[in-house]
Amino acid sequence: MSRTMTYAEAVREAMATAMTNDERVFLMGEDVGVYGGAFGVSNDLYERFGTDRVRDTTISELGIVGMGVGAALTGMRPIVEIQFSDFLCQAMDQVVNQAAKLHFMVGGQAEVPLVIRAPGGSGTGAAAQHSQSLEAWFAHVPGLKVVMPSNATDAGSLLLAALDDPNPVLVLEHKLLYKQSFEVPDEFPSARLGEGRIEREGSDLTIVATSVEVQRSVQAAEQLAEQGISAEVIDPRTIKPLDVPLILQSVARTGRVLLVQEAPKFAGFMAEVAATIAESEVFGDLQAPIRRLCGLDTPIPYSPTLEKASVPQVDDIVREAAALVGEW
Amino acid sequence: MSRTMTYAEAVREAMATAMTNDERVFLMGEDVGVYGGAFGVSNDLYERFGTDRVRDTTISELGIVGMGVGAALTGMRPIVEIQFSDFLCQAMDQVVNQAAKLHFMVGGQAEVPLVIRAPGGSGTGAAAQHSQSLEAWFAHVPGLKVVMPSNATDAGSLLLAALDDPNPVLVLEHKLLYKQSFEVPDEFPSARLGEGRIEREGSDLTIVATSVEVQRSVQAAEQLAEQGISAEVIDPRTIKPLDVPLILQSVARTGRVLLVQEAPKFAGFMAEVAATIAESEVFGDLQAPIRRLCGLDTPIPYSPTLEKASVPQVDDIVREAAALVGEW
Amino acid sequence: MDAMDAYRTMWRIRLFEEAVEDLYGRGMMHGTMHLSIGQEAVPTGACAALKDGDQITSTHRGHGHCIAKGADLGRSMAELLARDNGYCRGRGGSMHIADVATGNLGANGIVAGGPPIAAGAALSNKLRGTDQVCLCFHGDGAVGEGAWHEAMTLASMWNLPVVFICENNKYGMSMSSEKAFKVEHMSDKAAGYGIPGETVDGNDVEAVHEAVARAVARARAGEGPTFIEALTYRWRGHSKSDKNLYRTKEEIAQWRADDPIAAFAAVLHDREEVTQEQLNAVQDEVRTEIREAVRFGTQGEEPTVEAMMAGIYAPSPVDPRPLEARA
Amino acid sequence: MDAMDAYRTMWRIRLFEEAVEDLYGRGMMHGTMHLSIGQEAVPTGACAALKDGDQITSTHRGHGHCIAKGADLGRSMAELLARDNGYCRGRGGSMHIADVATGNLGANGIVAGGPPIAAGAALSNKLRGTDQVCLCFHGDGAVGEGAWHEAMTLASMWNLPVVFICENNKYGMSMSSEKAFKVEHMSDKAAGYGIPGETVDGNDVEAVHEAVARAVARARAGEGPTFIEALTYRWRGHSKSDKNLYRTKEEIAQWRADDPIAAFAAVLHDREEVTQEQLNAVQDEVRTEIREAVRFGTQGEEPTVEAMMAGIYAPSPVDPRPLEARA
Ligand SMILES: Cc1ncc(C[n+]2csc(CCOP(=O)(O)OP(=O)(O)O)c2C)c(N)n1
Ligand SMILES: Cc1ncc(C[n+]2csc(CCOP(=O)(O)OP(=O)(O)O)c2C)c(N)n1
Ligand SMILES: [Mg+2]
Ligand SMILES: [Mg+2]
Repeated sequence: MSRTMTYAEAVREAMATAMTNDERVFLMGEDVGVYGGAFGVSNDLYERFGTDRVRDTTISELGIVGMGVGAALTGMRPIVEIQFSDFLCQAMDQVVNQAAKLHFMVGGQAEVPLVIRAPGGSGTGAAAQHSQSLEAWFAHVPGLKVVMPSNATDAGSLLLAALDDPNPVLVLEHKLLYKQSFEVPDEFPSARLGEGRIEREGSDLTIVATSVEVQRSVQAAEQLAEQGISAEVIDPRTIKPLDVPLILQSVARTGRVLLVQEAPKFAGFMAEVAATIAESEVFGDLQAPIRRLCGLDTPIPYSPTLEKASVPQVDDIVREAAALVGEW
Repeated sequence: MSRTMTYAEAVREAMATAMTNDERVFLMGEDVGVYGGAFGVSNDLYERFGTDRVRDTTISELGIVGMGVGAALTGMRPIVEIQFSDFLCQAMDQVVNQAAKLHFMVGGQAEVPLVIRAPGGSGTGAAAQHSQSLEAWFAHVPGLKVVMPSNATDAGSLLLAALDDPNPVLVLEHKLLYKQSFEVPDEFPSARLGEGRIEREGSDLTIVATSVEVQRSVQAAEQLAEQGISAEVIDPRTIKPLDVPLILQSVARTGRVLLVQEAPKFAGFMAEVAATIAESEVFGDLQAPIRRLCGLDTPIPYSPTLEKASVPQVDDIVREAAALVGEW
Repeated sequence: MDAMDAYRTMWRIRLFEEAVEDLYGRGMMHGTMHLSIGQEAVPTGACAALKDGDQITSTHRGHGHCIAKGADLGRSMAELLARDNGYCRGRGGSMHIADVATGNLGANGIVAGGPPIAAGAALSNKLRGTDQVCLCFHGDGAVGEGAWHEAMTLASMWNLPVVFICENNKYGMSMSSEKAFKVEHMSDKAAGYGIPGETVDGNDVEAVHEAVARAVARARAGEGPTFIEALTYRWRGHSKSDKNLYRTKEEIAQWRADDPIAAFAAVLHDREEVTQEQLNAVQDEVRTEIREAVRFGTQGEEPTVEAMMAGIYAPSPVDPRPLEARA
Repeated sequence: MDAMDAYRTMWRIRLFEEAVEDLYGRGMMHGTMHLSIGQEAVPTGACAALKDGDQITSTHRGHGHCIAKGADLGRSMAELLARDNGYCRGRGGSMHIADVATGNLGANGIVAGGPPIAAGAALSNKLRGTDQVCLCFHGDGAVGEGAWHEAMTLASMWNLPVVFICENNKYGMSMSSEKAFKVEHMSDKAAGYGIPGETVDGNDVEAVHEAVARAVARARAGEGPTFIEALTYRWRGHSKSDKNLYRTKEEIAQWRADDPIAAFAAVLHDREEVTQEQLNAVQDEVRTEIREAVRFGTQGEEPTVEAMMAGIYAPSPVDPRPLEARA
């Protein structure tokens, strides 16, 4: 059985399920209460669970992530919502220097089961301070796990998995996906952080894509199929830990790989995927250089024309994939 | 003519030169005045230039970087010292969302000639919150330039180049280098941000290394020479912009490349270097997979034994380089 | 403060934003939108206390600050319409409008992004030995941010020429500032920083002006920062996503009845003997200006990717040389 | 507060740190070192106001907090000696000692890293419906950080069971708090958050205890946070790199004359009629304990890289499966 729901509804349902099943779970963030969250994700949760468990905070990202750390250390399972992932900049100390390292620094005496949810990405005309894709930073922080759901089912499943994990997990949602509808099974299937998924099978090249670029890649793969090119699309789902075996196995099979992300190219997450492939045993199977298709190395501009041109669109993926297969 | 000075002295001299030549330059940071800075870098500067131009601040990293932005926007050339680069976490919003993007966001109406100096790196037993190497984050931010001096001459030259640049430049110094003495020319030679240097020539493999790993790589190269292996060592000096031509030219020549950084491997800066090589025209010249030798994917531990084991040492570089040359 | 100038400025802000609202409604503008309709008296009274060369920092709700500081309406509108002839060449939009030449250091999409920058501009004024003053607009919600606290602390420690103006419109998005901050007046917070604090009726343009003028004079005289709370109200929702569930219709109606423009018109009429015709004429002239601004904006060129990519860094005096050219 | 227990605790802190200083001096300990010698009355008096299950958060200058909250001296010393039998298995060192089981949520290398965590623990106490209280130690310098402000704001808004104790030792590294913060007493800042503030003689263990006990009682009764400033002084430099250029010899001498341990010994002797022999015996017993702690530490194993790498993440209930095992 399946049903239709938006990505935002899936996140909300997963939060509701977790709060129903586990009294340690609560949600805290700016305007998550009566306002329903800047993107309506929490919506009516405060009515269902009360203002103790759905807590409106002041505009204090560092403070609220820190409070999440303190609550997690002492027996709770907080979900902290950061209104735009750009504002993680405000909270970096608590995310990186505290949450991520505490279990390690105290020699394993404590756990920090903290889930931070934050929407990233461009496409809404929100300009340079409200549109970043910052996943690469967090992937570089030992002690964190980082999740990037690309559809409603994953938004639910991965959030539940994050809440089951005793480590701090950053869930990077995508603004453009929130209102999009997806087919979703009646119950969110259980997920494992660190397992990716072959989103679409193919044999001529492997496309590894994250977040909103997954569906763009699938759409591109459909167009490529019309040109007689068979593209496999992989969604890592969690970028830390990364499902390296899944990627390598696919690349070994196809011999070509295109890496697609929305974030600027330079020192972005796909550099890690490229490097992992380049230093692996499948290096010898490559029939063409590894190719990245990423956002331009620019802050996200306001103009809709410029904004669209700044991040990979379906046509760009088609063009790059075709070139890659044509090459060598 | 040359002379001997420590890395810290070189930074100090460059600051003094800039302050003498340009009244817009001033220094601001925690304990940079009478205390002389946590690492003694500013030492007696406050006596020479007065407390107006060598300003002790409260412990407020976000505030002082923001003040640097405001001062830079209005005609000054501030140098902001962050006591340990780990505390850039506190200042991320002003570094990333303000300083880096302002010139862009206002359509070129303004410039932000702000220099931020911050020591990174491990090796002093300062543990997980005082030992990070966070360069990969900043390399990923369009609008920033990022400099990593690996010796005293560069510490001086690159700082002066940073102060001449109309863009925000982050200078990541290294704690272990501060007290180390180097041969330095009488005047700091002028440097260009974006030009790397071949630190040592060689023909069997290329080692690209940053910061403290440059000298470790040179030492390793000397040991390798005794084994009959000729290693070229490249120091990019600035990692953003990166001197891609210099690296590719070397790799095309040697056919093998080892990338060495202190930061944890996963999603670190050397992933970008690996990816750049893997997608370039020299891909076909590679005689072995690209290899990275990086810090372990762990927060830096306190124990000196563990700490040393967490980041690449000379022996590790020798071992990896030899294996790389032996391979295939 | 020239009263008729102030009156005109308030209408410029009001009608500019009504035009913006209309353009959004008709799908001709995109992105997000934070309107300050109802709050016009604050930027108008405050900026009238500045002289040329003085600076401001602004917020996400910044059209009023921008206009009051003297921004060109056409280039502002063009920016919101994402055109190359806009202040930011279409790169910034509403949340990043700046007019650096006239001392408007910019709106800011980050809550409390401005206060440290304002303190830094003030430090620069002091170091450069000018008598410039920087005026820092921020919301009540911004007081929750660490950045605000650090800016207040540093500005007070160094006695900097900066005036913090808290536009207390009772809410930071949906959070009631009364519930969030356990003080009777936001200005009570000033004492904790050892600086003067004052609360004024933010819908009374003359009261705002007087308080800010005093604070600016203090700052110019080297006596350091002041914190001013201006009580006002935003008539519209926080942004387009706002369903106004956190406040009552009655509250909104009550504040709308206290229209700062109508109130000032009454003062001008009753005290200054300005005729209704004169008042109407201002409104009509501004309406024409706004129409002209929209025309200027809609006639602007689309920005190009090439120019954008060339605009990320300011040109350096020296660039890296090609390999061949190196020693 | 049991007076003799408190007296013993103060000696434990003093002698522990003297031993640490000695070990560093002899090159047997590495890293950095922040000693709280001279400040012993604050953690001692404060922690004596807590009961089992109550929590603390500590700072970079945290040995005293740790010991006063009941940490084992041997495991603490072993940690500073970077041994596997230390509290953090040699991974954390002085700046990260924690004893989570007893409610010591940890020292913190980040100035003002603790206050938000303390507020979060207090929120957790409230949500879990316990009567636990969290005590947040921080320095005067920490008040400059935005993190402190945000923690104060949120704790006050939600009326959380947390007590902030500002150990005002007059300096944040070299920055004079008198110069930095333009208030007569740091506790004057509390009013800006709508919570009670109080300044006590931080060298008087009984005064500290009484003030903290009142604040803890308030917190336990659901009446919210309190801010307490304890005036004290660190005899040693900030850390090893300190040349003490920012303060005078006279000032140091004057404060050393106000030794909190000697003062309390006098009180015990004069008021409680404790004999000099009894007082000496405490000191001797503690000296033995410390010697034992050093022995415990030096006999610890070296930590291993394997165990370290296995200790970065807590074990997940489910791990990713090998490819073959997937559906
Ligand atoms: C650091 C940061 N956190 C959150 C937001 C989202 N946000 C934008 S405006 C706003 C409310 C601001 O309230 P206030 O300062 O009172 O200004 P007002 O909107 O009332 O003018 C919020 C939460 C942001 N832009 N930046
Ligand atoms: C965020 C941050 N900034 C700066 C430092 C460096 N630092 C460590 S302790 C200290 C002074 C702290 O002063 P205070 O809070 O008064 O505590 P005290 O050392 O006097 O006990 C500084 C600047 C740090 N550890 N963390
Ligand atoms: Mg507001
Ligand atoms: Mg202090």
